[in-house]
Amino acid sequence: MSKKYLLKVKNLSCERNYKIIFKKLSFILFPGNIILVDGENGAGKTSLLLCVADVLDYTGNILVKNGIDNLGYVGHKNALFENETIFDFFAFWKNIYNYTKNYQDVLEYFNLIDFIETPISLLSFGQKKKLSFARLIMMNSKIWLLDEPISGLDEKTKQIILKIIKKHLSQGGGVLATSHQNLNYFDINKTTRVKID
Amino acid sequence: MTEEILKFISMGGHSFYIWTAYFIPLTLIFSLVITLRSKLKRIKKNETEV
Amino acid sequence: MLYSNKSWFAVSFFLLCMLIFPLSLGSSEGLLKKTAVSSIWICVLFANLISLESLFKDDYQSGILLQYKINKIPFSIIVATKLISHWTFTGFPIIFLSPIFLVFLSGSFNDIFGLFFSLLFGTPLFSLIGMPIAALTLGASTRGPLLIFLSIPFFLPIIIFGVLSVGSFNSGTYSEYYLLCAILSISIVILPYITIKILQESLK
Amino acid sequence: MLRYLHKYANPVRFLSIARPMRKAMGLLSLFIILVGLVFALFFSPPDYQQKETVRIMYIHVPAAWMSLMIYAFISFSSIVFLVWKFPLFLILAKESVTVGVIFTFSALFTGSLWGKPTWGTYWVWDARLTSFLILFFIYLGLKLIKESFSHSSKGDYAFAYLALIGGFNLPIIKFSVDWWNTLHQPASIIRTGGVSISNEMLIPLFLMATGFLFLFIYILLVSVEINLKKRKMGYSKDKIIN
Repeated sequence: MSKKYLLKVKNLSCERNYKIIFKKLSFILFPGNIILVDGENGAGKTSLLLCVADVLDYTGNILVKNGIDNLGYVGHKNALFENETIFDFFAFWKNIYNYTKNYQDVLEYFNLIDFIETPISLLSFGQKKKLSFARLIMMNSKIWLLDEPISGLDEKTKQIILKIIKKHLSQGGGVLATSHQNLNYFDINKTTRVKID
Repeated sequence: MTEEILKFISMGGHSFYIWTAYFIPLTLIFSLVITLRSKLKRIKKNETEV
Repeated sequence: MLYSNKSWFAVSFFLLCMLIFPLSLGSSEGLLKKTAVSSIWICVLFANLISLESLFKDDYQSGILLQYKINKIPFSIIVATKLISHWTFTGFPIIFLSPIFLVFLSGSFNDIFGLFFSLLFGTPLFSLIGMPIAALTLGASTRGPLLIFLSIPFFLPIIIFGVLSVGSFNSGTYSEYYLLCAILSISIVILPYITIKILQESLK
Repeated sequence: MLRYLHKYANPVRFLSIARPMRKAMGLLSLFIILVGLVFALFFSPPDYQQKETVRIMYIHVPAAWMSLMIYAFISFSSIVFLVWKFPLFLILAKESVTVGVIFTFSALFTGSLWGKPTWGTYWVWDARLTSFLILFFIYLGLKLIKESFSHSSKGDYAFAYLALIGGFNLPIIKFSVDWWNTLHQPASIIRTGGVSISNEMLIPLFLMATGFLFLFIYILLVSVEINLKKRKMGYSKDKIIN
């Protein structure tokens, strides 16, 4: 296993609300690979992502490849300021991530160019999801943590987001995703499944 | 004898203040004790059943 | 950006509260003159209570706070920004509006400077003390009433010293101002730190 | 020291010590309070100034002491919990709140009952009563925050931090209320300060105070035992029994 890993998780255990959520999980994320976290509702899939993101307390080792200091995260909550326009959104996060390129391409890719002056509270669920992915692209991180990335979306939006994920993988990025739907869209050889029970 | 008891109860004319001052706090604290004890008993019973 | 456009709500609420006092106490000038300073301080309290509720709520509920945490944006910056924006939108306008209200409530003009300085030291304290309590109640059921209930006892010393300081300003003793400054300087060191701790805990 | 604490901060170990201690404390406190009541009502002499109403003091003063002591205890345990993360200390702090509310209420209630024959009114805005009223509200706030996070560790931290801030704030409140009172003191009320307490009065006072202290320890031990058992059952059976 001397290959270069992006993320190495060893004997990860997590306790939340004085209950053990999962015990001794181990997996390794290689560049270009995707790890799918399976498990029933309430099994602790989100908790796993939050442990990796260093939000929750955990025991065990989480090693992130040197040089990666930022993890991308898209969660259940879209983390958007509801009373701002898309323009404000981009202006704000552009500064935070030092994104120097023009964000028009991103907007065009997500079909959001017509809505640039629309308040975010008026957008649909799919559009909000697309916005969180747009932030992910601006962030330019190697590792993405995706919590139910495509659940509840229509077919068209789903394809757009899957395409983005595939592009990220092809560029040598890694994805850690949870889903209670079967995500069979990825190369079997590059997919690892982790089961939480 | 009864006069003495009545005199004791009247507390020099301040019977209302003194007896309520003793009665209410003690009732409160001991009712807490009793509820806690019954809770503990119920839990112990449940525990043995399990 | 970090503060929503509901921010002017607190000041307008402050103005609205002003109405209550003449209408409930009667418009007799003697009584209003006596209670003018206390009324203004009560209105400051109300304005702060109203604005506390939305201090961290949107960030917490929409998940932005979590996003900040994952993106390793230091919470000290967030707390500092929140503190400054909260004070600029509730404390700062009130300081400059209060002399006008002293006129409305037929208070004496001698109190203007005393009131100005007491509000200058008092309103940052309101924001500072409110912050950890607003952070504490994130995620609680029935948050609004809980927040008000918890924060009023903590605001009491500030109101006491604030109201008393106005009286002592005229007599030339400034002891309450020194006390307010002392509390302010201690709070500004400790409370933001505690708020950061609580916010990090609230995400778990 | 820390290792020693660790050993006894373990809930299971705690229970093995707590159970015999609880029984002893229960009996002891009941006995002492009964003896104290006998002394307070029969053997202690009436005060030459306050007459029989001085007997209210034997409830009022111990209750006031207890409510302050319990608050100090809550703050201390919360700090220990926040620093060393011993869950036992959090349970101790949380379970003391209800007792604290009752003692504070008792102190206020008996205080105002004592005030009526002595001062002529049930309530006076004097420094001690006012700061106790604020203490009562802080206790209620702790109780509210304890109950508004259901079964979540988030609420535990909220509780501990509130107790911590409250602990630091309490002296400031006390100081500010004293300050306020010296400036606003109405002249008509003369406090009966500096009453020399005779030995006969000291005995029931002391007895009631120790009785209340033991009673507090007893109640704390019972409620901690309930709490720990509930948790244990919550783990194994995944259901919560009220």
